[in-house]
Amino acid sequence: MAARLGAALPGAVTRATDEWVEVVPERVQEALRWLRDSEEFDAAQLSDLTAVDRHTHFEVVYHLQSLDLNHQVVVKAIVGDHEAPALPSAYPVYKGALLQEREVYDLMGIRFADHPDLRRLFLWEGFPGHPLRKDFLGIGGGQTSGLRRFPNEDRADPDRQMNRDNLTSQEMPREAGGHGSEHVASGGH
Amino acid sequence: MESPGIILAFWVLSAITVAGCLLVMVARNLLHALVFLVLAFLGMAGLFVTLSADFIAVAQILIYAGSIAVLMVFAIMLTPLAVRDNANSLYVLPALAAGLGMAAIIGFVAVSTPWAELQGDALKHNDPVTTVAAIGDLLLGRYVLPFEVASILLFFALLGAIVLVRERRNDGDPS
Amino acid sequence: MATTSDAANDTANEPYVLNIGPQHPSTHGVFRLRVVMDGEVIRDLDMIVGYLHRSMEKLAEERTYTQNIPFTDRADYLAAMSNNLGLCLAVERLAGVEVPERASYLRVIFAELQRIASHAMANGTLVSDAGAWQTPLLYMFREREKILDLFEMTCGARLTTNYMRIGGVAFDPPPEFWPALQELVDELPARIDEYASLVQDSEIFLARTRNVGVITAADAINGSLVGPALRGSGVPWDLRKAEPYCVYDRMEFEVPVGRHGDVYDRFMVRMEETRQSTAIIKQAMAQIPGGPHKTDIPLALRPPAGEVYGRVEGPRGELGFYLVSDGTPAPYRFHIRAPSLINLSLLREMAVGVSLPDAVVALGSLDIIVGDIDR
Amino acid sequence: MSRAALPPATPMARQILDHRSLLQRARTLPGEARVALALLGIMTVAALAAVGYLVIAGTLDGRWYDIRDLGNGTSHLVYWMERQGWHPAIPYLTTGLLGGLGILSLVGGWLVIGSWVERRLLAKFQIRQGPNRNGPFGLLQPIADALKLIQKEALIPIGADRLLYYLPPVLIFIPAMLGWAPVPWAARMSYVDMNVGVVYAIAISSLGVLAVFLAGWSSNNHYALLGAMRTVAMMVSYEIPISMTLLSVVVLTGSLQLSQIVAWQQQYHVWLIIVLPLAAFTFLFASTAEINRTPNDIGEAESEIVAGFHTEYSGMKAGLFLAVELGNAILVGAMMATFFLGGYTLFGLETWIPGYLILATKIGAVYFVFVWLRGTLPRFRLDQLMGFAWKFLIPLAIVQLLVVAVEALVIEQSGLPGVATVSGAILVNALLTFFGVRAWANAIGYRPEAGASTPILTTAVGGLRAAARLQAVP
Repeated sequence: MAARLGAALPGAVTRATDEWVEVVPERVQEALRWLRDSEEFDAAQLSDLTAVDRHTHFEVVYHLQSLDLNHQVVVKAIVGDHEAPALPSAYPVYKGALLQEREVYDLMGIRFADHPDLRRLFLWEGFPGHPLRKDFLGIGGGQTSGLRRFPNEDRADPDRQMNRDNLTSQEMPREAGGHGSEHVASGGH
Repeated sequence: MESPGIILAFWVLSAITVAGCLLVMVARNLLHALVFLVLAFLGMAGLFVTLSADFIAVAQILIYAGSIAVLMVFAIMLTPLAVRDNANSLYVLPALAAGLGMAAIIGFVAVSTPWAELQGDALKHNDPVTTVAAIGDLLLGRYVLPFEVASILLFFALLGAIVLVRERRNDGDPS
Repeated sequence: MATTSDAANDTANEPYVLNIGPQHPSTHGVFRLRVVMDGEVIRDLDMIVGYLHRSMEKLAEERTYTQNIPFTDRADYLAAMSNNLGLCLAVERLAGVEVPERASYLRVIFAELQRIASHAMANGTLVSDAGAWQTPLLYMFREREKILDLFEMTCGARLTTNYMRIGGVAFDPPPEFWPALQELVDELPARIDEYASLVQDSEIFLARTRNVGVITAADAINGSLVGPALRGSGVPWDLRKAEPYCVYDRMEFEVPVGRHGDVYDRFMVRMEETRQSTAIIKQAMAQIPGGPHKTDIPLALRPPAGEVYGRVEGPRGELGFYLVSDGTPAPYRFHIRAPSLINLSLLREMAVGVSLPDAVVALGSLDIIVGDIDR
Repeated sequence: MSRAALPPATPMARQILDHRSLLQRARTLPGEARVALALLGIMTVAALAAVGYLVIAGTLDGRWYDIRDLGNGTSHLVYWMERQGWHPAIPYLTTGLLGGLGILSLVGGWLVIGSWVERRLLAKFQIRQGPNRNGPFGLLQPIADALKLIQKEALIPIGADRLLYYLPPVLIFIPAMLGWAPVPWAARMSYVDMNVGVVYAIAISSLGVLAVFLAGWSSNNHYALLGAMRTVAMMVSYEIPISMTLLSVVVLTGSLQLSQIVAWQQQYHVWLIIVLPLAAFTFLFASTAEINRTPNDIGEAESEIVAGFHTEYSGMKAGLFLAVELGNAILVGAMMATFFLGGYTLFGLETWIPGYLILATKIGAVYFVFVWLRGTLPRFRLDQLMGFAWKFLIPLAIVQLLVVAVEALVIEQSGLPGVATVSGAILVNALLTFFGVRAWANAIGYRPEAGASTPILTTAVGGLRAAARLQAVP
């Protein structure tokens, strides 16, 4: 796919893997339009548009769906400017991008040029920052705000497994039916 | 005829009517004025009842208090917001003159009419069963021509209104 | 008090702004439409969402994958089972977890029960929006109650079920569950026919929904519509057929597709889908094997670094989970592709130029869940 | 494990478990009570037999204690006062006060139980229980509601016009009361049996429009104004079919007096709903529009404009609007019963049963229809309703009026027996209703049955091309 896209739009594709193809952010609209209109890919629907904050850059991810051919095309645009990220809007190609781009703008702070109505979606105008950015409110100090390790992991039995009935030390009595109150005798571990 | 109840009713209803009319003039808000106007209409209807003119009374309520008031409501609602108060008009003097002239004519008629002749039992001899039947007979008998002319006039007014407000467009009305 | 002024005289086209919501009977939650009207006709429409925004996607980045399952309950709170399923399937694909066959069947049964319950709610509120004061809604609640009872029987919760687990389901249903389910699926077709006969031939309902809120197939695809909204426009797209997950490839069912793409078609598609779901449940009950209902996974599941876009056909359409893992127990990025939000993309096109009642019905036919919109 | 062995979890569950039906309670009555009840039953039967004898013998007719017609008692009172030589104003005022109190207590009584009736009935339609907590069967619920409403703070929205905001709840109540004046409850029992009763009824009903409009306008709320404009437009439009319809009734019966209209139905032993089915339907449908009830309640369509013109009213002011809605429903019921359902007569049974009870039963029946409609039907759109009034009801009502004019002439002046002429009229009107409605519906292109369709079932998967393939298959 990357080869086809690269042949049609020279210089647009920067990198390609088995799963996705990365395009130059400035030409993403062009690439999407080509994918939508091409007979071979027929990416008629933008099923999902989102962005990932990679600390130094943003990845804007487009999941395109061909309904007739029943296959999925994943396009990524790497936006290098972490301070004021911007790229062309997909709205002229896909009307379904209207609210998804507003959501990305609201939560990630990526501006989409020529979006007809780029306002914050969930949060109000003037909300400080963009919450889904990894450096939102300075949390994590440039590190990931995520969970490095499970909180009680070390203290517990290293073989502890989810889904086995040993998650809690004492099994809760569970109601078996709508009105019944027979307590299931806990069978130990 | 001159029972105290009727006299009392006459004075009360007259007071309501006159007070309503005065308040229409005094009220600055057009919708307040409208409410007082309806009050005056209802007082008038009451006065008709005291005169045993029940059909006229009911027609007064139906046409004036019911329809004309709603017509005025629509007129006010279709008028832009800023002129919804009872502002000073350019036509104060002409209106005053016209009002005075009207009052003079009514006064003249009231004074010059020989009321005494109608006060006796003149109406009682051919006392109709209902005033409705009498009015109906007169409208479709003696006064049928004016009645028809009036209805044709109203019909054309209706047509004119439809023609005036009809939007010029080709696509059909979605129904 | 302002008196006559020249500028104010030009108020014939004064915009008449109506705020529908956040508290309004037909917005099904805290959802707000700011509507500019000209008489009864809508000239402009802007939607204001976010009253229920909980920033789930951010919160999810600090919790393990299993801990995130309850979040999905709260996203689309009328289709918790489907949401659980979507996340679990995505994580299983990301981490390569095998699911026992019995669990897959149980997942199908519960997802389809959830679809019936959700469609009953959607159609009931749609008819309520069209003005039938709650009667169809309460009729449709009758079987929804029984479905929720089944949920309660199985996992103790009715709405926020938190039932699916990565690698299976939390509990095997109790023995009383199966006769109750059998009773339900036996009477469901007759009940659905009863609901349908209540409204589908009603002249008033037809007058209110036929040729209202029409979306063409091309617009629906381009506008990223999914689920009954897409199928109502005539596009036969159902992920259960297109990329069968769980054991849907072993089920025989048909996909209902509308003819005109209006509100009525969306209503009828949902109605027909409940019938098909009943058929699926019957087949799953007949085919379900014994065995374990879950596999063990590490408490702190650490999927390999990578990303996955897992999706299921929820009651409202394609429900996607875009997960990016960096090898830690918590997702690096957790994105929910919410069908309710994205189905609203075309609302403005549907509503501008029609009268207010039509817009309300069109909104009702999209079946929005505010928790799903705002997340 | 059996259910009964467990204690009920909640007070509600306990009450449901402890509930015993009336029959079960009757079985456990002590012997003395049974004997007393049996005696009471025998005495009732004996009393009824005695009354029956009096009625057959005719000794009861016109006595002051003849409660089949409360007019008897009142007129005896008036005669008595006149014999005392009192001032003529006193009997006048006394009867006026008595009648007014009667109407007030009737409407008031209905307001007390009406909302209970509506809510319970709706609950039954909606397979749920309805109010059943306050008092027996929840009968005290309306009183609790009223107390709650009265206690509420009187809120007034910012920017509301205070005078016009306080006026409408009162203003709308007046026509709902005045409308009862010409209704005949029995042969001699109507408050004012005026000879312009029909015109009076129409005139009074047109007064409510202004109150509705003022309520919507003065609230300073966009929903309220929208609701008011909708309601006013609809009321003004639907007054025309109502008037046309009643004109048909008037032409046929030859009187504007409500008691005469009832007398005509009594004379020919036929209800006007059978003679004029189209007019009856038009009246019922247009009345639902006039009093804002489903399927024509677009003025307060809760899914669109919350509560319409009374969105901003709270407390007892909102309560008055709701009360007027109930009161108007039974007023329309009374009009419907009088014009089309034979009023206080029931094919001779009015000699045995008090006429006002018959009328009340008929009012209840019409009210039941209103509740039934509310529990069943969706709501029309404003333009559909307007189109229905102007394009459908009014032309058909005019045609009906012309036909009825001819029929009335034939019935009055042909000299043929009434059975023949009225039967002929029934036949002609039935045919007119059936074929006229169909022909006119075809003429204006109304074909609802063409709209229903079922979805296409497919196992295919695809996008636009698959959709085109599916639609191509018929």
